[in-house]
Parts: sequence; C-alpha cells; structure tokens
Amino acid sequence: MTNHMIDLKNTNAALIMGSNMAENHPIGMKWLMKGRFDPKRQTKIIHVDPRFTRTSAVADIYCPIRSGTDIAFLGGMVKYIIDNELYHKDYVVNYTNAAFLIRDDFDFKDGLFSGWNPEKRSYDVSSWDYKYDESGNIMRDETLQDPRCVFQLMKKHYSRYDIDTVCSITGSPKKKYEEVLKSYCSTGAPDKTGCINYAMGITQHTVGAQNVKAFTVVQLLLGNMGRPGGGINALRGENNVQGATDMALLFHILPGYIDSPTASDAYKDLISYIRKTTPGVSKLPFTNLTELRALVAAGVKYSGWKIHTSKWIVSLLKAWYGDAATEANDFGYHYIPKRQDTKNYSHIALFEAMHKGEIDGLFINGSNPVVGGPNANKEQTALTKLKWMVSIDLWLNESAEFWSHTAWERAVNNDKVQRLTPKNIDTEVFFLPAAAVYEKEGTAAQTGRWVQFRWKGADPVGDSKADLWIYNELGKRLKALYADSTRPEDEPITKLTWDYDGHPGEEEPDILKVANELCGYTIADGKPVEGFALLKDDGSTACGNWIYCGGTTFKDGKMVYKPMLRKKEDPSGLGLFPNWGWAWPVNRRIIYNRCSVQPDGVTPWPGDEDRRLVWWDAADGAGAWAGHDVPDFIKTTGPDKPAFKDPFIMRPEGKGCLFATTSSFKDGPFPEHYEPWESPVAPIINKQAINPAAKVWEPDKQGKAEEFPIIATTYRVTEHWQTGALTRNLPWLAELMPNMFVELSEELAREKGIKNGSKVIVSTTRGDIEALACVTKRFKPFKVGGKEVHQIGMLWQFGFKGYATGDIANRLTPHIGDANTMCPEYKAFLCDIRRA
Amino acid sequence: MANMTNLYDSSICTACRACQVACKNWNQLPASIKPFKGNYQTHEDTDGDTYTIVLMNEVDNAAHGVDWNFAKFQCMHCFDAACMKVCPKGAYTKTEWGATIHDPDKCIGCQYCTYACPFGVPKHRKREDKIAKCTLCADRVTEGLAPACATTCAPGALRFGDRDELIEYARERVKSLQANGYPNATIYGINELGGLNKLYILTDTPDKFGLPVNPQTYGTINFWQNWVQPYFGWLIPVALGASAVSFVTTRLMADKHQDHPVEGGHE
Amino acid sequence: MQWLPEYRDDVPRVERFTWLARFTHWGHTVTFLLCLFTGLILFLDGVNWLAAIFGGYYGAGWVHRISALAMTALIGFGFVFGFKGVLVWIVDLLRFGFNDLKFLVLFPLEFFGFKVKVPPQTRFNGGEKGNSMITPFMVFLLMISGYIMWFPSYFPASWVRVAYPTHDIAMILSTVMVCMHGYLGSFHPGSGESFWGMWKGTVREDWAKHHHAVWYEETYGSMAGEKPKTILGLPVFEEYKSKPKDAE
Amino acid sequence: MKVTRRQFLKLAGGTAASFAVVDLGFDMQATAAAIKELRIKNVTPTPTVCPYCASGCGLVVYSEKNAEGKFVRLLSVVGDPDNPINEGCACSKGSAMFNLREIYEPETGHQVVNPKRVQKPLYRAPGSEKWEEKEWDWILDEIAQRIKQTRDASFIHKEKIADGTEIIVNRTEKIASIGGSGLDNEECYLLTKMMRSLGVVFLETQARI
Repeated sequence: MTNHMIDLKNTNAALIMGSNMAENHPIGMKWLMKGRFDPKRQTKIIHVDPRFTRTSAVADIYCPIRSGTDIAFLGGMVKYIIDNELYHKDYVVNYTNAAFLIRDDFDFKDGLFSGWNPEKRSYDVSSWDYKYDESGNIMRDETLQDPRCVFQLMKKHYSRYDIDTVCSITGSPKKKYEEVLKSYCSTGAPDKTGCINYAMGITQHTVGAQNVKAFTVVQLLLGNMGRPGGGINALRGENNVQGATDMALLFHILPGYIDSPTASDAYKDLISYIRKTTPGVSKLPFTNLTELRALVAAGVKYSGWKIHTSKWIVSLLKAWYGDAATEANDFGYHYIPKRQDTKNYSHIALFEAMHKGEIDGLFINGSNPVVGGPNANKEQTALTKLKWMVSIDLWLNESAEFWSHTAWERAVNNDKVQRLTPKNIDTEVFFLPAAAVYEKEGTAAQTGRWVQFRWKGADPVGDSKADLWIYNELGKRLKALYADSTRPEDEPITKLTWDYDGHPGEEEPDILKVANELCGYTIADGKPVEGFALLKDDGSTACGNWIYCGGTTFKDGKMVYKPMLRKKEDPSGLGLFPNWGWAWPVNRRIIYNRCSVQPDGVTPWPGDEDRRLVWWDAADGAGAWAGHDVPDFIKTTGPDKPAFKDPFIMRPEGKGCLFATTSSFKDGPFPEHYEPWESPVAPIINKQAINPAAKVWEPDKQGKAEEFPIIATTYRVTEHWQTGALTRNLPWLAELMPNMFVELSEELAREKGIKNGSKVIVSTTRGDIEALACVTKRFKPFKVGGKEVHQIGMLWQFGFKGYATGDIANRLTPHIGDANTMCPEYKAFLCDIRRA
Repeated sequence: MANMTNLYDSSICTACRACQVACKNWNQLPASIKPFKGNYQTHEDTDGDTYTIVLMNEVDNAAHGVDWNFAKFQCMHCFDAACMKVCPKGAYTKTEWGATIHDPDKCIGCQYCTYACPFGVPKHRKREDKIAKCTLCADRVTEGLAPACATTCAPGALRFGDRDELIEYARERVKSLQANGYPNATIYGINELGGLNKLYILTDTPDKFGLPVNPQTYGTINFWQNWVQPYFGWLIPVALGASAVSFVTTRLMADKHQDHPVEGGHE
Repeated sequence: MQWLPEYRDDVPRVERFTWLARFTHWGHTVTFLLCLFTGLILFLDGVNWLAAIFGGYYGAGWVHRISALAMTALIGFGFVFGFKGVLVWIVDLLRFGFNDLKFLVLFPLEFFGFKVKVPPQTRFNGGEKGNSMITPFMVFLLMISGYIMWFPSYFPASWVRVAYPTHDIAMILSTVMVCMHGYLGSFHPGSGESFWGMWKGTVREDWAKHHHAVWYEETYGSMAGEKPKTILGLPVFEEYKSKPKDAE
Repeated sequence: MKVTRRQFLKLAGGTAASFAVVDLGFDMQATAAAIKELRIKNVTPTPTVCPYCASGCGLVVYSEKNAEGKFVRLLSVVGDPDNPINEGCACSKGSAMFNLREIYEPETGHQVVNPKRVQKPLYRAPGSEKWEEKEWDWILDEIAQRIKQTRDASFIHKEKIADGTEIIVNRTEKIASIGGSGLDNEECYLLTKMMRSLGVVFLETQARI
C-alpha cells in the first residue's frame, strides 16, 4: 500500500478491483464505512469483480468483469479521463512524466511494442526511453501537445479503448461500466481523492504487473498518488508478506529491494554491482568507493534517492560478515550467491526444477504448496523427487503429509495424473512444530508498511518452538559443522556473524540483538543508526536492511525498538498515528506525500486544505520540509533546487511514470490488454492472443475453449485464510465454511443439470477435482465478443487435512506466470464442469 | 430504566460472521460443524452451541440485479418474551436494561421455550441437557463492556447503546436509505411483538432477510399460558375439595340413617 | 368415622375383575401417580421439595419418562393379554343409555350423601362409563403429546407447540377424573365395596345386586344361563333396559 | 447513553488497553444472579498482532497465570481496543484466534489444547507410512547434516561468465526454501541471512504467488 489502512477513511471514492476486500481484508471496510458516513468524504465504494461478493453487497456500485480483462477496463477509463478532460492537470504536468518526450523509434503496432524479438519472445527495451537534448536533459513539453510527449502517446494508445469495445471484452454491462467511470473519474477534481484497492485478482495474471501499471496510469492522471485518501493499495494477504519481501525472501532481490547479484559481468564485483544498480552512475568514471563518494558529493543527474545504493549494500555486508567484510575483499560481496543471469528461480521455476529432480533439499517455512501452488498435482509430485524436506509449521498440513495415502486419493481416475503411495516416495521429511503467533514475540509489517511488535501472551504448545529459536539453533549447528573448514567456499558460513543467543540461562534468542542488526548500528559503539541517511559505505555502519534503518533508537541508556511504541495520538486527524509502531521508510505513513501539496511546496490543492500532509517551511532555518507525516522528500530540497518539483524520489527522473521507461517492465511501457493464457474468446483489441512476453512452461497443458469452454477463477472467503492450514484447523472457522465448493450461475447449473449442494466434478488439462455446487444468483454469464461465456469460481483453500476438508482447487490451475513477476495465473483459466 | 440494545444495520454488514465467532469465543462455546448445503450460511439455525448466526439470502432485485441480504440472527430479547412466559421453572429473567437472561441452574431442559419462541431461538444443549441462548453478553454489559458481537464488528454494522437513541438514529438512516435506492428500507424491532430489545435497519422488507414479517406469539402458547395454566388447573383442587366435602357429608348423612347397615351400601 | 368398609369373606361374594384387569389397573395407578407428581413439579411453582423426593429435576424427569414408558407398556400388555377383557369393557361402554344418563343426573346428590334412587346399572355405572371414556382418551393424549415433547426434533414444530397445552389440559382433566375415581372407588361410603372389587377381585353379592343390578343378573342372577346375543363372540344384552329388575 | 472511553482494566507497562465502555447510568450489581462473572476481570492482556491478512489488526491475549506467574491456560483472545488500525474489532478469523492454541470440545465443552497442533518434532523416513516423534537435538542435527551434505556436493564456488572470466559465484541450486510470509521480520531476516550464506538461490516466499 502506498497509503495505509486507516487512510481509507479519507477517500472520496474507493475502486475495489481484483479484491474481495470485505471478505479478505475486513478491517479495510471499517475505514471505508467511516468515510461513507463522514459528511466531508461521503466515500463511494465501487466494486469491480467477476462475481457478486460480500464486498459487492455493501458497495455503492457493483460492476461485473470477466476474469483477466482488467487492462481493457482500465484502458477505457484512461480514455474516458482524457476525452472528458477529467485529469488533474497541474498534477499531471508537474508530478508525472506526461510532458516528457519519448524517443522517435518507440512504436506500437498489432499489440506489439517496438523492439519485439519473436525468436527470444522478448523485447529490446532501448526504444522505450526519453528523448534527451545535447546537454543530457530530458526533453519536455509542458503544454502536453507534442505528439511525442507521453501524454499524446498515451492518448493515442488508449484511443482504441472506447466503451463499447471495452464492454465487449470485459462483458461488463455498459450502464454499470459508465456508472463506474463517472463515479470514480470524478476524483480527478483537485479537491477529491480516490484510492484503488487491489489484491491477487489483479496480480495473478499473465499481465499482473501491467494490471497494476494500469492503476498507476489512472491514479496519476487523477492526481491521486501521494495524497491522503488516494494511492494504489495492494491489500497484502499474509500478515508479514510485506516483511518477508522487505527481507528479500525472493530470489531476485537482497534485503531492502536491491538487486541480488547474478553471475555476469555487471555483477562480477562490488563496484560493478554498484554501477549496475545505482541510477545515473553507469557511465561515470570511478573504480572504487572513494571516487564514487566524490562524484556523488558533486551531484549526479537523474539518480534519485537510489544514489545511496552503495551505502545500503556495504552496510548489509557489514551486518552479515562483520569484521570479515573489509574494503579489501569487497566487504564480502562474493559471499553472497550469484544466480545464473538468464535463469529464473521463481516459484513456478523452482517447482519445475524440482519436478525434473534438480533439487535435493527443500525448506518449507510455514507454507503449503500442495494446496497453494499452481498446478498442485505437479507440485505435489515434485516434492517426491526431493531427498529431504523440512517443514516448519503449527500443523501437519497437506504439504507436510504429501506422502500419505490420502494425499494421493483423487475423485476421478485420470491417467494423466500421477498417483503414488508412501512406499514409493523416498523423501525424508522433518517436521518442526512451530509456536503460534501469540506464543512468541517479534514484529510484522502490515500492508501499509506499519511495523508492529507482538508480545508473547501464552506458552508454546508442548515442545513447539518459536521460528526464531529454530533458525538460531540451526544456524549455530551449521556454523559448528563448518567451524573447522578452511576452504574458501565455506567462508560465507565460517565468516557469517551469528550471535543472537539470549542472556545466559535463557533459552530464547535475544530478539533485540536481531532488531539491532536489522535496523542498523554503528560499528564503533554498537549503537543504533538513527536513519538510513546516516548509513555509510566505508564500513563504519552495519545494517541488515536499509529500509528498516531508524527502527531502533537509543534513549535513556536503553535501546528502543520503535515497533513497540504504543502511543495513540493523531494530531493531524488523518489517521497517521506517528507514534504507534513504526513504518518503513523512516516512519513515513504515506509515501510520495510531496504530492499532497501544490508544486510550490506550500499551497494545498484547492479545496483540499485538510489533506495536506507535508509542506516547505521557509521559516525553519534555511528552509526545510515539515508536516504531519515524515516528508517523502529530501528535507533540505528547497525551491532553488531543480528537484523541488520531483516528488517521486526513488525514480531517476523524479516523476510518476505514465510511461514506464526501459527496463521497468518486460512487456511494454503502456499496459495493453492481452487475453489470459487460456481464454474462451479470440483477441478483440489487438492481434496477440496472450501477453507476448509471458513465459510458457507447459505448452501441451493449455486448455482449448472447444474442450473447456468455461472460465474458472479461484479465490478465498473471509472465513478461511490462504491454504487454510491456519483456519481449517480451527473448529470455529471450520464450522463456518466446512467444505470445498464451486460457485456457478443458475443459468450454467440449468444447462448442466446441476443441483445446489450436489457434488460436481471440475476438470482442466491439469487434473480434476470434486466439490459441492453452490448455485447462485451472484454469478451471471458474460456477453463477450457477442457470445455468452460462463464463469465459475472456486475456493482454493481446501485440502485433505484439518476439520474442514475438500479437494484442492489448485490441481486445476496452470503453471504460467506474469511476464515480469512470474506470479501464477490463478485467476483465469479454462475448465469444464459436470455432475459427479 | 433505559433499555440497552444492539442496532444491526444490514446496509453495512459484510457477513464476515466475526460476531458468530466472537460470541463463541466469549461464551466459551464449542464449534458445531455441519456439512455445506449450497449456501454460505452454513448454520441453518441457532443451536445449543451457536447463539448467533448471520442469515444470508440472495434476492432478485430489478434495480440492483441481485441483492445479497444479511441479517444477524440471535435472541431478540423480546419485551413480551414467550420463553419467559412458558418456562415452568422461571429460568428466564429480564434485566433492568432489557436483556432476557436464561439461568442454566434453574433450567431443567424441558425445551418448552424452544417451541414457544416465535423465532425459535433458545436451543437445547445435549451434553448438559439445558437450554442455551444469547445473553446479550450480560456479564460484559454489567461490567461496562459492550457485547462481544458488537465489540468485534469491523464495519460497524452493530452498535450497542440506548434503545431510544438507536431508534432515533435508525429512523434517520432508513430515511436516507429510502432516498438512495432502497425504497423498502425499514426498521425492524420497534413494535414487533410489542417491541424487541434488538433493532434492525433493513434495506428491504423483513421477509427478504429470512425474518418473520409480523412475528406473533403462537396462539397455542397464549391459550396455554393465559387460560390453561392459570384457570384449568383449579379443576384439580375443586375435585379434591368436592371429594373432601362428600367424605364428610356422606358420613354425616349416614349417621342420620343409622337404621341402614353401611356394609351393604348406603341404602 | 369409617374410611373403608370392612372386607367380609363371610358373606357371598362374586368375581368382578380378573387378575389381569387388576394388575393393569394398579399398574396404571402407580405409573400415573408417578407421572403426575413428577409432572406437577413443572406445573406448580415452588414445589422443589417434590422434585427433591425424586432426586431433583433431573431425576424427576427420568422418573416421569420411565413411568410414561411403563404406562405405555402396561397398555400394550393389557391389550395383548387382556384383549377380550378390553372388548368386554368397550362393549359395556357402548351400552351407554338412558339409565346411565339418569344415573349421571342423580349422581351429584348421591355423591354428597343424599338418598336417591338410581336406575339399575350394567357392569359399569354411568359415572364409571364416563370415567372409562374420558380417562383413557386423556391418557392417549398425554402419551402422544408426551412423546412429541420428548423427541421434538422428529416432529413438526407446530405439533410440538400444540403438544404442550395438550399435555397440560389432558393432565388436568385426567387428574380430575382420577381424583373423583379414586375417592368414589374407595372412601365414598356408597362404593367402598368396589375398592375390594379391584383389590381382591370379588365384591359382596348383595352389593353387586344393589349397585350393578343388570350386570349381576346377566352374570350371576336370573339371566346367567341365557345364551346372550353376541357380537364378535361377546355377549350383548340390549333388552335388559326394557325389563329391569327392581333390586329392592 | 454516554459512550465513554475510560481505563477499564488496570494494565501493566506500556500495554494499556482501554475499552469502549458503556455507561449504563445505574448500578448493575443488582442484576440477576444468572449473569456470570466477567472472566477477564483483573487479567492483564498481552498485545499481539493478528497472523492472518496483512491489515495488521491488534489483538490482546488474556491468559490465566498461576501464583508463580507461569502460564496456565488461555482465557480469551480479542481485538486490541487500543490499536488504531482496528480499534478493538476483529473479523471472523481474528476472533477465532483462541482456537489457534485451545478449543472447547464439542462432546464435553471442556477447554483443551487444539488437538491438531503438533507438539513434538516429527520424522518421516523414506518409504515410511508414518511419523516418528523425535527430540529437537536429534532432528536439528540431522537437518544440519543434510544441508551440509547437499550443499557440499552441489556447491559451485567459481563459474565462467559470458566474457570468459571466472568469478566467484558461491551458490548451490540443490537446496531451495519457500515460505516465510507468516514469520516475523526478525525470523525472516535470520532465514534470508542463513539461506543466502548457504548459497541458496532458489529462495521464494508467498509474495510471489
């Protein structure tokens, strides 16, 4: 979330798309309802979803949409905004790259952008860039009239997305679509803000990242970014998925969203790494950090805040390898693994590799891929190819017992689906019982980046242990195993700092030791570094994750871990609660908040005085940024500096990107609608069947509309959470949703002779499942490209363990992911349904 | 004495059923797991371990396409409570603030109340052979806390407070709903059964929510409680009394006719 | 003051009730009273002491249920083993006629000790016929409503709802009948001998002649030898109304 | 009616939780004896954060402790009224948090530890049909051994890149790690640090899917 949960009360309109917010983020509805009853806001709740859900039930407007057509829907919105001049002009000109000119060789034709390489099925992105003048400045036209400016290119790009075309793609009733356009686009008025709340309904597509990009375009045009009640709010599903991402439990990044190195020239040593990952320095002459520091001090054009990357990586290395990290050995840069440059290591790739027998050992840290992974039949089979597996969880979930007899029971005999028995599965499984959330202590970062501490309220059950204890113990044992090694390849372990034990006699590790390392300390005295601006790249500071820097402080001779703060004050009345917990970065609650004030830095947007978050305070010494929130801006950047009007400090050009330049996206600088991998209709708006840059793993598993004419999607219900391990084992939740079911329209049920509550079989090319039918008025057939298509929906939260059981919906989903993120396309695939 | 109650607003409720779980959490009730029957509303009715449920009804609506109507359902704490009327052991009492409280110590599990209740709310709990139902969290309210359901409600569909003030608020809210696409919006509970100590703002007529439109105490219950129990019962003492009188008078009369031998009959 | 008439075996006696009839009668007496007292705990307020006798409400509840089951069993037993007797009884009830009406009109006077002249009665007099009709019917209602209330989940809710007042009313009416029956069948000076009839099985011949003249004549008296008309092999003596024998 | 906020229960430390309190305007002591005593009276709640969706709702845990201050059993887990995100609310999942540790048995109504919770480390041997209970020391040592064997056998220390030069890559592609989005930040941090130092590149969490 660029904003945060409580901020939802400040919005005039909330577009909920690809999210069933009332069910999956119920507390968000609390704040939207506050807005609805606040006479100043009168929040309109707009829900766009294939199915009428409990969110739709309380929404002001509900508009159906066929799964996987969000870009068409939003593209039409962009066109509507431009055609009706509903955009926030001052905002667009000053805070976005609308006025920037794009290279002349950039082009778009037949659904393909310039630079397409059909052999490699990828783009050469060099033409997707700004035009620079002789002095290296980006060329711009603030009148937005130049045909090569982003605004005009965008207008041209979306000119094809007229309402009728959009509705023929999305299947939305025209009247409802127009209602949505009218209601939401009214937030382009300077005194109004609107927020977009989304979840996996947006990202779990082959065009997932571009779906979000389309939100960016809409929100930037309407001037809704960086302002209270605005923003693009990813409603994250797991309580600390934000933190896990921050800590880089992902192959492509290191903690704090800096690149993970690859085995390539660009990452071959620390200086190369810095050159590659720091914007604006690639062509500058430097061979060591001292030279770089001098260049940075002199100023680097188009670099943004990421100019400090060297400080972040060096401090990270110091935190991990301590005294062994010196300038002489690149601060231990080589201890960090370098992945293969062209290889993908994401979830789908990981299981594809495992399925081929390329992986021997697997750690499952509170996860359940047998239920939650796409193409679960395949992922379950992949687990049998492991030599050993460690599962850490509270319960024996489906993945921990993938080898059991029940795990291989199937409702339908399908010779394409492998069936095994425990006897022929040779994987050793170690199950480590973990303590529940309130049986241990630690912090979690919620969806609005607020980091809050959880105290221990009960003892762990039986012999179960906190995960922190488990990892600490394992780390200690590994270090002991390698203690005598002198081999250079074992140095990453032998040199690793690993000192988290509590006071003598205490069994639990000292969480504050971890916190101190994570949030950063000065090597000399071990005291907290008070903010990431103070991190150094000379080895004098250590910080495990630069974005968490400032989360600790030293007060009255004691370390204070700011997530523990529980002061409930909200001076601004905007729900920022600056002393409740701590938010990264540097306790900033709404990012890009420079946008909440006019370009002059002082005047609020007309009619919107009470939503100004930050401002330039000329009276403060030589002038400084101040405000209700921590300014998302360099404190001393005053009106005399060129960057004064550049609110997006993480971007090299400082602007919000309507046009995504060069390597930002693999599949295009503007979002373009492509059909899902499995779609019941031929492409309507362009000539491409699917997102051309998406990697197809299993071409033979693509379901065809002739055999599988029904669109299927998966989702959750409020009563269960994710794979259900943490809810299907709770009797109070099991009773609310006791069995797996499939929702289908009354029309389809009639056609197939399916009775409500009866058993049905759903099949795709990947497998079959049995479920109970939930025949409902809340699903209606779509009219797409002139023909009627049916869509059904399934819960993906069931499995064979726990109090509430049912077949695993992901046995049906495909192994195909988004072109950028590899997020699997769970939300739109083809199936057939019949009576059991 | 002011009546304290919950006001439920169906236009806000998202049917997350936190109230149902919070109720179990607070009242220490086990789960009662029953199979899915084709409706999100898995519990068709309250039971001995489930004091509150959320009714979910899908209704065609010409203006909106479809409405999914939610209504939290539990003991209505009727002012004229049938359960209280019929309970032979006086296990039901009314608090000063309007809650109908059932005392398990007095309950003998006869289940009269279950069938007398126009809403069928009190239910038999087998393992204890007692009736169990919503207490309006009297233990919490007595200590100054709102009921568990109202406390946990995220969107704010449940408000706990003074009944009269809530009615006033509800009237305003219903007016606004009527003006904004819900012409049939109504308040439920003001006058039903002489007043319920539970109030509902409904976006449509009660039948669209699965609530009885005009709930009535069953005629048989009234007949029984108003006539049979108080009056018919006197026939027994009358019969006994008559026998006693006869016992005396026959013997007195017999004394007058001493000439007749008793053993052969009185003649 | 005399409670019951003396049991005299020095005078001629005639059989009135078979052991089976007596067994089921007293079985019903016991079970009915148990049901009544355990049931009254619910009907009356403030009789916790009564519940305490039966081991509290839980115990009372089970005594009530078990007694009810026993009563049901007795009815079944009576029907199976005393089928003929039941039919005799029913046939006698069917003979309800003018004499019975007359008896009922005069009865209240007799009840309080006035000397009245009642017409000759069959095996059961008008009052007994009334009791024999009302009480079994009430017991039937009690049984049906009782079992509905015991197993409410197997019946429509509306039945259950009706069952409660039905059980109550049936209880009240049958209790009234039982009170009267109990008194009349024992301490009422005129009918004391009938107690012995049910207890020992025999009554004094003179008492039988006096109180149930028709029955006596048909069974032991002048008409005993006559081959009666039969229905289903059972005697029917319709004519006797027309030629009553004066008992005195 | 006055809805006031007052300090309802006296709480220790910085974890004061106030409650939405109803002022009934009369003395409630006289109410029916049928009303149970408030079982969280005089119990200090411990604040925590809900482990389900990422909204970050605060919860408070009420536990019974014995005279020595040792944990005995759970009393209740409810929304944290002090937490500004949820102000004491909780959805159905959050409200069911008590069940994460303890449940009420349907047959008896007794409070017992959730029988689905695993209380001992378990091991499943190759080809086996069942779990074996193990001690922590044994299982952690075994896992460390497996990691070392697999890592050492598959470790790539140096590799030639496109231009032919050899660089240090320090990775193994034979070990993978998934999950972690349900862990605390500190735990994620130790996990990422440990895995990267082992050379693990197949490192993924639920954020991807």
